[in-house]
Amino acid sequence: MTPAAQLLIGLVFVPLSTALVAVLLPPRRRRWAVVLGGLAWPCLLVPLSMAVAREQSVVMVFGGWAPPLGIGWRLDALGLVVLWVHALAGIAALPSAWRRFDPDLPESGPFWSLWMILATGVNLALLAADLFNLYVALELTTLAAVALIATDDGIAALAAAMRYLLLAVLGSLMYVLGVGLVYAQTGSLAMHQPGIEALNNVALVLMLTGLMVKAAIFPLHVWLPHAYSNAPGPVAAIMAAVVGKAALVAFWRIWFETAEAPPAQLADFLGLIGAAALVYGAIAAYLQPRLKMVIAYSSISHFGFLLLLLPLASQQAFQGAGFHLLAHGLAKAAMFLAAANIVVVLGSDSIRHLPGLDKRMPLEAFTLALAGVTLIGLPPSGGFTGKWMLLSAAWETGGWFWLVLIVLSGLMSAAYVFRILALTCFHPARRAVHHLHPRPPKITSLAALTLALLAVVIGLYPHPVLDLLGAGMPGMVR
Amino acid sequence: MSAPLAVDVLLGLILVGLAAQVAIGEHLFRAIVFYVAFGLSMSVIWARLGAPDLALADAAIGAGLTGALMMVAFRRLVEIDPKQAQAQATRSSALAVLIGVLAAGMVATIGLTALTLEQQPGRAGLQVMETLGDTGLGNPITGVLLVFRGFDTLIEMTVLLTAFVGSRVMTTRSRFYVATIAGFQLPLVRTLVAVILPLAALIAMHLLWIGSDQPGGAFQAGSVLAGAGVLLLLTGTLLPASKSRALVRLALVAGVASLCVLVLAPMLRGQVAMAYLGRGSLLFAEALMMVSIATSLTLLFAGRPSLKVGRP
Amino acid sequence: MTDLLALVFLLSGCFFIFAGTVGMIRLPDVYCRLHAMTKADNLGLLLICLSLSLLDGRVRIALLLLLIWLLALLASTVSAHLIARHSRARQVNERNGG
Amino acid sequence: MTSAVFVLVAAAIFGLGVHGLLVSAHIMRKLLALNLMLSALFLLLIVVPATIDGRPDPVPQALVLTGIVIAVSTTAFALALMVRLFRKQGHASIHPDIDPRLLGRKAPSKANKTAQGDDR
Amino acid sequence: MTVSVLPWTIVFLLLNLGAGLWRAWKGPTDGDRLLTTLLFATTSVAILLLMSAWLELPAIRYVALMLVLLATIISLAFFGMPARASKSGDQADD
Repeated sequence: MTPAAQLLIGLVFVPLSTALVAVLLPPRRRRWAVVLGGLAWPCLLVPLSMAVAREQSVVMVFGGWAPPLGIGWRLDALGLVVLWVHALAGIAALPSAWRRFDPDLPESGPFWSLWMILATGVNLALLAADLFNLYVALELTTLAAVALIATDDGIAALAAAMRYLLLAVLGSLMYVLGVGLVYAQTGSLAMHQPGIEALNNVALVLMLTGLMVKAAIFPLHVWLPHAYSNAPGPVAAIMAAVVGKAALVAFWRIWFETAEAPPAQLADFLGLIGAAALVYGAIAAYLQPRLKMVIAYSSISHFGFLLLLLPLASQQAFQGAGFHLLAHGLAKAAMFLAAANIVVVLGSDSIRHLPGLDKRMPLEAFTLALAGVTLIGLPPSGGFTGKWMLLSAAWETGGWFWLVLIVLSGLMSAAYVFRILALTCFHPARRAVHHLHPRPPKITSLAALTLALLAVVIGLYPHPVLDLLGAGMPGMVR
Repeated sequence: MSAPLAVDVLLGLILVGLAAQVAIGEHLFRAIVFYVAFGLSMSVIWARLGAPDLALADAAIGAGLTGALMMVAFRRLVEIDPKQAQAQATRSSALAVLIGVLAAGMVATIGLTALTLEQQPGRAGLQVMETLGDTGLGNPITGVLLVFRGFDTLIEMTVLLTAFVGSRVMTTRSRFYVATIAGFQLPLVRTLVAVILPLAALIAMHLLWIGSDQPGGAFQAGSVLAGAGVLLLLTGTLLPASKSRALVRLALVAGVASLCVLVLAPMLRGQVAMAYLGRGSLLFAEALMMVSIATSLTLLFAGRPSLKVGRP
Repeated sequence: MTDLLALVFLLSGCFFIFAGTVGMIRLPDVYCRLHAMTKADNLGLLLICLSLSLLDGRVRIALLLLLIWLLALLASTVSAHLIARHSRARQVNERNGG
Repeated sequence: MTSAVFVLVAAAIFGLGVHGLLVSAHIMRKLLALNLMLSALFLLLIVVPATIDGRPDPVPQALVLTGIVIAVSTTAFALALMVRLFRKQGHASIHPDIDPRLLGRKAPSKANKTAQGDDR
Repeated sequence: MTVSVLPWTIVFLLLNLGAGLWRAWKGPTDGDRLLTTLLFATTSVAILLLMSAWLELPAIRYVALMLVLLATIISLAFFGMPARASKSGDQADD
């Protein structure tokens, strides 16, 4: 077993054992354990990044039982990128969570263990190279996420959690049905199945549909806006950064790795779904009366955008999409953390209360602006780099339709972002809010700001990440 | 018509009839009762298909625990607000029927087509049967669950723990709730408890012990114990308690922790993670898993972090 | 000879279970139905257990089957008792306009 | 033959589950329907792959066993969530803004009625 | 000889179950429906025992044992129901 493979084990087992320790500890001590665990596992990413840069992927097999008998794990550049988003968003959410989940509150006891369980599930979902292992990982993630949403005891949050749970179970049902078909056909559950010409399209569609529910891709997105916008701030930040993305990465993997040569019509169809999601999400985001709802619908729009990778399917497009994943994850987490502070101070996130925010909460306003720049994809932000690469991929393959869509996505994002910014900074009313709650500690604002800054800075220095992603997706043809 | 076919068709018809009542029957309470019968029939079907491991698990979980969980949850709703608990806003429409029929048709087509697929010679199931001899185990399912795909089982145990921890988010805010029937005074019920408790323990131990070679194992044993725990709660022999205890928390995490040990211990000896350590290690892990499964399911039923002995 | 005896037990067991089912369908109210079903079914189960132990021939199995039967007896006794009590409580409740 | 019969049975149960899920607004009923669909799925997973020595393939059996435990965990959790939602919201539908009159009642109430006394 | 009759006795018992299903569907009280689960439990136990002899799978006996062991759970859970609630819109006949 190579040292890098041992580090892979750590990615799952550090958060998992932290969760176990948190369950064992009395409620008052739990958050200390979680802070330690939450800071510890990201450290493993540094050597792992070097290993992935060197060898393109890190592989391990449990118990030495090679697939199809046993379970394998594989970390590649794409998984690594999302792991970094997860790590950074998790660390940035720590101060906010520390403040929000005070040990005196009844929901704090379970919260800290659930958070680490969520981290375990997400990390595992990014590593799993086995279809059923991916299912259990996603199931763990979902269950923890639903419980985390429910830590906000409001009717809206509980109803959103319930809806999420029901839909997610339905999604995993479809997914497992597809997996069962794959097993019946190939006798193997490994995600990468060399030698299988074309996976049965029915199985492929079933698995992808299941994952679309979990990744909240347009017609199956209904759980997401209410879930994200009603969850407590730090929970929304972590979920927006990685939970959907883990499912999306699984979606890409199954598309490019499991189904080696998926039919082109299906690729175009999924691209069209992505286009619809992109437009719908952006329009809906523009119409929302609440800041967190705007951010949540923006996620739907961006997930649609990321689906455009399927019809483009070139190495450059893959680099662009992977990079966009990184920038978008960081920006979203930053926005939700800033929104969490705004809710604390103003008592609501209704956009009617935003005018004058730049005076009262300059750091938050700045964070929203910076993250907004990334969402729109203005240079020099990280969002620009990602979109630009997808754009040039579309240009090279001559996909005019996709090219127009990518430009459109930038414009539409600009519409809803500028709506928020204009209200915040330039609205004439700038009325005073009647009572302001005490400000949360400054470190929570700074954490959000750092994430937003990072999302911009990676746009200035994109090469390390792009080189990492340069190998493309295994099985990616054309 | 041959006898086996007649058995299959009849079993299938009964199962579908029950499912119809569960899904579209008029009253919610009845649907729950029918769901219990559905679970029972499901367990008979597993036996018919030659999968006693699944039959054992479904006999305890499908027929006993899930039904009891549903019934008690429904009872809580009724206690909060009897009218609303049963109010049903059903929007039966031709469209829904159509979608249901389409879904059934789709599954039937997929399944029947898949039946005609030719089987790959190197598929995992065959490899399991070939390799099982190396592990010294006799039950291939235990082999898959704990040796070949043991990591799935670890995550599955974590899911169970998550369900408990997650439900604490809700139950920690609600008032104290007694799930008992306060029927402990009835002599008959007391006899029942006195008979069933030792027997359940005995059967659980037996299933655990033979699990490596014959149908049985930690899940089946744990669910029998959980069933016994639910029974004790229902009769008031055990009562839910609000104060979390360290021992109970230890029992909750023991299963996941023991599987973690199974994964990590070989690494200390320089082997690959989850290298097979022999039957003894499996029995150790399974015993702890049984404890965890029983504890989590019983506590999920109780809706409280701990239990105490009820006064007769 | 044993085989024939087993067959007789088996068929009579089936008959008693059938009788229980008929009672369950035909009898007028829940108490009668309870009575008919629990009595006849358990007798039927006993006969089936007897038949199967004869077929198998091992004492260990016979004891296991006996245990199963005793437990079934206990379960149906308790269940019938509880159902009857609950039904009565419900009736009383209704009569009092509850 | 056995497999074909049970594939059809699973399909019928799946369809019934889908219908129940669509038609009813009550969360409990939706959970029941989902559990039915899960059972149908498990049945399919077992009967579709070919048997080995007359017994079902051990790998799907292990998967189904995992699935059963995950299903009961999820159900138990969902029921706790449902009870909490019901207490806060006053009705057991996932549409928070549903008109309570549709459910045959004037307004959501939080009346806490304790168990009716039996003749015990 | 007896062994060859086993599957047919299972068929017969399954038919009985079907008839019981009719009672459960008909009701009229929830007590009747619970009674049906009891019928299901007893008959299932008989069927399982017969199956273990028919299919020569001794492990199925333990399934039967487990069923009878836990059969009372549902009745106990039902008994805890408030007597009023379990009406659930029956047309009372008794």
